[in-house]
Amino acid sequence: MNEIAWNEGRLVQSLEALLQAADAPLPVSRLVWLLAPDHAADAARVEDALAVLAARYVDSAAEVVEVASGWRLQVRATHSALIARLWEARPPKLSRAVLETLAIIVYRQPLARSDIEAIRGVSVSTQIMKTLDDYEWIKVVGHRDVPGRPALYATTPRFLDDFGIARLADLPRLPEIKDPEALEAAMARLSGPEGTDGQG
Amino acid sequence: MNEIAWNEGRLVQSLEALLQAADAPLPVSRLVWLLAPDHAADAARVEDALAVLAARYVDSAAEVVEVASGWRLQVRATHSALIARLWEARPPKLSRAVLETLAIIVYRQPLARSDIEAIRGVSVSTQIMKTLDDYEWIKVVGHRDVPGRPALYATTPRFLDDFGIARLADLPRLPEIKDPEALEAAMARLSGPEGTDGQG
Amino acid sequence: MARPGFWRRAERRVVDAPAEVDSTDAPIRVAGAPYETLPEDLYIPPDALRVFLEAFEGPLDLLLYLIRRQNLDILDIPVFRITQQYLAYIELMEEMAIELAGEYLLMAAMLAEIKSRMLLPRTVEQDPEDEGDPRAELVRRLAEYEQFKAAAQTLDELPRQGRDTASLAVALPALDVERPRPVADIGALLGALHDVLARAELNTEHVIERETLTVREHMTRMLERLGSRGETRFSELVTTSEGRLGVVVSFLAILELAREALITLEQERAYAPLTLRLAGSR
Repeated sequence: MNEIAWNEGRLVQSLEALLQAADAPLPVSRLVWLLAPDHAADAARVEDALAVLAARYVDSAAEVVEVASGWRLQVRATHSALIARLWEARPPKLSRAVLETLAIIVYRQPLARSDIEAIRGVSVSTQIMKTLDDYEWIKVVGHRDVPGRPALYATTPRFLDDFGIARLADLPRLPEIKDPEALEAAMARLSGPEGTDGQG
Repeated sequence: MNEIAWNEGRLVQSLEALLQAADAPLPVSRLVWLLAPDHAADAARVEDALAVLAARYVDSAAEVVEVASGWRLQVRATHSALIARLWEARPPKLSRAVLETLAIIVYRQPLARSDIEAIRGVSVSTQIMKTLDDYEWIKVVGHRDVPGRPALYATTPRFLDDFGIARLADLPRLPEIKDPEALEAAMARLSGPEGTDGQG
Repeated sequence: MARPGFWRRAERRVVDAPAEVDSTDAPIRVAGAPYETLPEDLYIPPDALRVFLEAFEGPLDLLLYLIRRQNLDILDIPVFRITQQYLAYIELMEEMAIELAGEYLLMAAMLAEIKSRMLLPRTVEQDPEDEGDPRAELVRRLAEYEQFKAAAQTLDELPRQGRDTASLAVALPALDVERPRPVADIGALLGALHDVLARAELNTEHVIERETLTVREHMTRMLERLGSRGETRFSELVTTSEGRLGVVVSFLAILELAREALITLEQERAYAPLTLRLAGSR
């Protein structure tokens, strides 16, 4: 075995050890720093080694993924039912209210609680905001400069991590309100003469 | 590929997923039970599959080992210097959610996760309980005899040590906590010169 | 009409969701028959209506349901009919003295206004620019809400760490360094509890009872001891070294454990020793 290949193999195994031991995603810059004493590794080499490692995990129960705050190893979703049996308590299901509020924050951030209420048509309870805050999925990023200085919310890197995505742009797009022209036509029809309303 | 080999492969991967996710060693009997819904696996088959898995991990940073209380995956000792660098960091900060959950367990122990949720008014994530368990501040002391047999949590001696309290009874009473002034007085009493708590 | 697949999928789910509501038969009969012609003897349990209402996230959600139930497009809403149906629900709920959230009443008022304006003959000289049709604003809000309702479902379907994927918990080799532990600040802990108590008092009557910590501590200790043995005698759990107060506290702890169904108490005959057993351990 030549030395380069041997070094490469060692680097991949060191990376694997770090990802196995870490309890949070590790960014490439941190990996480079952690490996420095043993490996002359720069970001490019680490990224190459991560690709090798990911390929090696193809047949494993775990997978190497990149999320917002770095790289991590995770047990594949195909095993979720099995893993759930390990834990006594299943993770609590998110209520529709929590999910809708989160979705609005995701796609409209930064925004105030009153903006969320305007879209949902109901008041947003402190509980809902606290739940999202508990998961560390949202944070206050500022205050709107109006009386009362309401807090403006946005999503956190942790939200991206937990939903397994690297950046907001990777999220499915917000479904469009069909084509705007159809909406406008509908609006125009509505403000036109009555009778189009097929009342029953 | 014949069906037996395929089933064998699935069994090995399921085992791998369990060992990857479990935070404590798993005895063969528990593995058999956990796998039961998907695999007709008895102890002998599970042990065979464990051997296959161990062989597969020969080139990995981790190894499949059997310890007194069962089987687990463990990062090889050759990587210990590297892993140690991971922890050379600032002490982690406790989130508000973790502190609130811990405080409720302290004052209402023994209690189930659903009890904590009822008091906090929000769902308590598995992450929070795992954090408290990781620090060895809480432990499961029993199960409530209702459907689902939820685990009952209580604080540990380690919790008292880390927070510098001799016994739970030294903590301020609930009415004192509700009143900010009384709370301050109680805190001063707690951190006061030792030996002042001469009462049994 | 050509639509992106995503939208169509979401739409179908929107129709599916309230199907659960359909299975509670009573409220649907109300919707099927206009409220005005409701037979006198038709009894709808108020509870069923309450369940029906709880299935919705708010007035927009209820309106969307009424529209989707009839396989209509939001852009084609027969506002008059939907308004009537919505108002019928609200009136019925008020009749049944079901407390309605303010938002439902606000929407009812808005719909009532739309209805009355539509009944009025249009004056020819009315300037169409002078005020927008309130129906247009309603359609815009419904379309926007439906967007996010679909987005929420899509979010929920993404694999989530902790629910679908799991973090690895591989054991570590013996390390020279100990992991730094968080700073254990008793002040922060009690401050957090103070906040919880303040919130709990605001929200519900679910207040932590004034129970002494000593009792709770004894409960924990007893469960631990029972955990290692499965069962034990009452006398063995009571430490006489704690004095008379200790015995009383132990006794209170046992009563509390029994009340919370955490242990069972057994006695073979009168005056025989009491045996304590972990609940469900046999």
